[in-house]
Amino acid sequence: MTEVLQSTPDREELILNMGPHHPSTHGVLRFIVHTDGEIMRKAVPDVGYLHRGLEKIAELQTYPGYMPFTDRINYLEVMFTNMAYATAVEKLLGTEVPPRAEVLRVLVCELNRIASHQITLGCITMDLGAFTPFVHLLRERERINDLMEALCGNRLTFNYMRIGGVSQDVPDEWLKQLEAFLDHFEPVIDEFDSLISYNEILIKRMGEVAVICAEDAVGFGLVGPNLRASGVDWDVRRDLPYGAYPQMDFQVPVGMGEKGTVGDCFDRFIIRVEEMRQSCKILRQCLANLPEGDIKAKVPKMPRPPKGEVYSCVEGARGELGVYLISDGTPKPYRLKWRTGSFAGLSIIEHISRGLMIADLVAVIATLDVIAPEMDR
Amino acid sequence: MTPTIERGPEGGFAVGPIDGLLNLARKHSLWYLLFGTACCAIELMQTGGPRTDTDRFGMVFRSTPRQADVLVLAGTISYKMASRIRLLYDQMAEPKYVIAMGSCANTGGLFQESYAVVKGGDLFLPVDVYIPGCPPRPESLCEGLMLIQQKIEREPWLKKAWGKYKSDKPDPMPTEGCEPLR
Amino acid sequence: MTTASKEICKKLADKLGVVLDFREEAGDPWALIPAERWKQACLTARDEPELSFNFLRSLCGVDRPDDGVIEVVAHLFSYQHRHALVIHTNTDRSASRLESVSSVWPAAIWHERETFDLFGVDFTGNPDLRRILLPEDWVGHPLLKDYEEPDSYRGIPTTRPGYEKKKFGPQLKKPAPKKPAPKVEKKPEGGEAPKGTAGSAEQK
Amino acid sequence: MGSFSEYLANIGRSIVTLGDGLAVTFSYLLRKPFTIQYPDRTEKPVVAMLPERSRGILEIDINVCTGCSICAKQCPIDCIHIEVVKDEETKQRVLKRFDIDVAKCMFCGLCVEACPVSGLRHTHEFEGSMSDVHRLMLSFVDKPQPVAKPAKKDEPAPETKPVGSIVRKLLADWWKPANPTSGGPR
Repeated sequence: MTEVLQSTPDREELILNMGPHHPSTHGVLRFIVHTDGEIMRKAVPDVGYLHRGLEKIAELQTYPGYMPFTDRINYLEVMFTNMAYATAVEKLLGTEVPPRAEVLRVLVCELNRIASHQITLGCITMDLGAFTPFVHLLRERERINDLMEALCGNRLTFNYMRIGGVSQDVPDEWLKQLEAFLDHFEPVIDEFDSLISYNEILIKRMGEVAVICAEDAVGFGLVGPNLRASGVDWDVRRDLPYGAYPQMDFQVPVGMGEKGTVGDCFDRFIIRVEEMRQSCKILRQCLANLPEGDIKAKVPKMPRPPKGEVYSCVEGARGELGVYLISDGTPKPYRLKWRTGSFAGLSIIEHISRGLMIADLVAVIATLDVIAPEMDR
Repeated sequence: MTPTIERGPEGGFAVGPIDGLLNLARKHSLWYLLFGTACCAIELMQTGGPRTDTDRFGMVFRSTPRQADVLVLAGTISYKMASRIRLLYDQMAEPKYVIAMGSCANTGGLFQESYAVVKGGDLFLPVDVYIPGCPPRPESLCEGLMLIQQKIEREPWLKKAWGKYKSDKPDPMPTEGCEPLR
Repeated sequence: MTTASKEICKKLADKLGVVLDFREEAGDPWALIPAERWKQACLTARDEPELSFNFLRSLCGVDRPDDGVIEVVAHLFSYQHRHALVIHTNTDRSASRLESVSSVWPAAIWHERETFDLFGVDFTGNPDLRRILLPEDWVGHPLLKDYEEPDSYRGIPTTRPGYEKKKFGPQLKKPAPKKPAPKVEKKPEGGEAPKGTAGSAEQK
Repeated sequence: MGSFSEYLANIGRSIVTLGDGLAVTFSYLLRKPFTIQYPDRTEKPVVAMLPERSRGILEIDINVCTGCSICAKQCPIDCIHIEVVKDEETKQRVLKRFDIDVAKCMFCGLCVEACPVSGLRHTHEFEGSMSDVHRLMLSFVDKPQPVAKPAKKDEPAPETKPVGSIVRKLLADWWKPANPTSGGPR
């Protein structure tokens, strides 16, 4: 908002400010765009507008007391941040999580993944000018919010997981409600496909735009759907299995270059649609084999993990979500670092924005699925 | 709304009913700025979504501050963002209202110990309505917006603009004489 | 995990020609790399076919005021061999400086910027070393254990009236005497990167 | 010529796919509406429609509270303020203050899990918008009263007030114009 227009006559370059309040940027996020006419020379991201010092707060909180704060690392994938933190502490403590809790964790994670992708897909279409699909997806997301509220008590900041398990068992009626939701939602994905996914205008906006090759994707540390769209077949759930994922049967969609080149915006879009289908598949498996038993292992009220450090990662909706935790034997963490997908995802924008049209920048931001709190923490 | 006759410079003016009419119009076209900083932004989107359809009250989101009446402080405000929010607020046209949505905008909420978070939106903006919740439900935000409507309803701003309003009395609070929703 | 890491570490040490300090505590084991061999070790880790760590998971700092060092920790991962390695290095706390690995992995540019922002580690060779998360005129590096918050920032009080606030840093560490010494030395270093304005100097 | 036919084909595909999308949109004209007509045009109040575990504004039944302060210790952000003093005459512990700062609370539920007598609980209430942030500091103790004794094993648990009634009354009190603290400049 400040230095809005600024032209340098000798180079015929216009510096254009975009954000931090801009309806198309995801959360508060600013770009300084160097343009030559309609073409961008480069777009330099400026982040930190939502830096909240969550890593410092971890050093002031006890291990269980930090759990609600993990909800706010990324409000769209709360279950994953909960789980990444819980598994990190469990690894240090050497706690075994009961099988029922493991399956419940997978269940809520996949439900959360669907909710997160709904917002992402809705934002992509909204950024490209189609508002209606966004409203459709908000409507479906409302159903997931209801399910989550019935299970954990809150619509967005669930605070569901605990060190050693989960906080509450599923209510009796809940599994039936979930099944009803799945029966309802699977056709909705197909409906979404015919609503917008294969719309020619959307394809023209996204196909062949901002191609990220596999080498760049790995070098810049892209993870999750963004990495897979570039043709790297890698999924933490399948390749470094954790929790109850080894028991699950699912495919990992990889970018095919369906409407252009492998690694373009359309690949990043369509992979997320496919991942929602796979999540539904995993949810059905969870429903079919939910074991009986405890939901929480015995963990002391004020755990003091032994001296040491651990890196624990889960596959979040935006890819590998890692927690690096150092313990010094006291009830408070010595240092906690979050490794998130959006931070790496945004760092590539300066590199790939060269030569793109200004209007394509929103498509790039939207399909890379960057979320402000995850970058800034 | 009791009709009142005010003396203008040239003669009589029935300002009271006009005020009422204008307020009625303003009340039912409450446009809020589509602007969220953190978690509450998702609930702000859901509020505009199909479940709690705020379009029913004439509340539509606008993308530019120049067209907006209400600024919803949806989420945590960092120091880096605070000056930008102030700028957005300054760009809005009078009369304008501010809603602090959620604990972070109310008091800083759970980020009391953070070095980078402003402890409450009212430290740098005049806030009209505070909504508790972390994040508040869409219905909660709806209630907050309706409180702003109630506040608009009894605002003598035309009289004030005419210079005839006795300003020794403070502006009526939104809760004064209002009815609870339920 | 442990044996695999030990072998990887041994391979890396052979290529570098130094003996690495390999530590095993609870959780993940890690190797300590001398600061002057940092970039060389990273290059070797990436290019050696047996190692081929092509993915920099994260790079971050850890403040150890008791030892007088700021550790820089890198988590490496290889998609080909599916193995991981954690390497640490120590930099002097009073004048922390380290060679940048941004030419090894482009992802390191932003990770190093973040470490610079929060810890004040100066990465020589990073093409774009400036504050990333905090405003340009911020004073100090908040993730240092002895960071003390000013009373106000740009006229906004940092504590809400009527609310008490837990103090940062000094309360965290039990032994008190160690802090003043590095902090005084730290100040000019932290002050040079953000242009120390008159207003921010007053707050300090 | 090839490029021209491609151009026309593009337009054709756009129209067809747009038609597909619009067909989906129009089909929603015939489906059941999804909107809940908050606040008044619902079959029952929205508060009653919320699921059992929904975490709304906190409340404490002080007739049950033993003044053990576990909840205040559990709270990661110290938004519960309890003051218990010992009465010199009756040798009883007296609950002087039980305030919950709803403006700061993050609704995580850790305190409710910790409460040994289930006196502290999340209600379903969510309508607490205020024009003054200080009013969101809810005080549950009007005048000091002795703390409850924890129930013995064979005794029945003491009766608690219905969930939500306390906080609803407390919030409604603020709306009364007679309240001396209401109104006034911001």
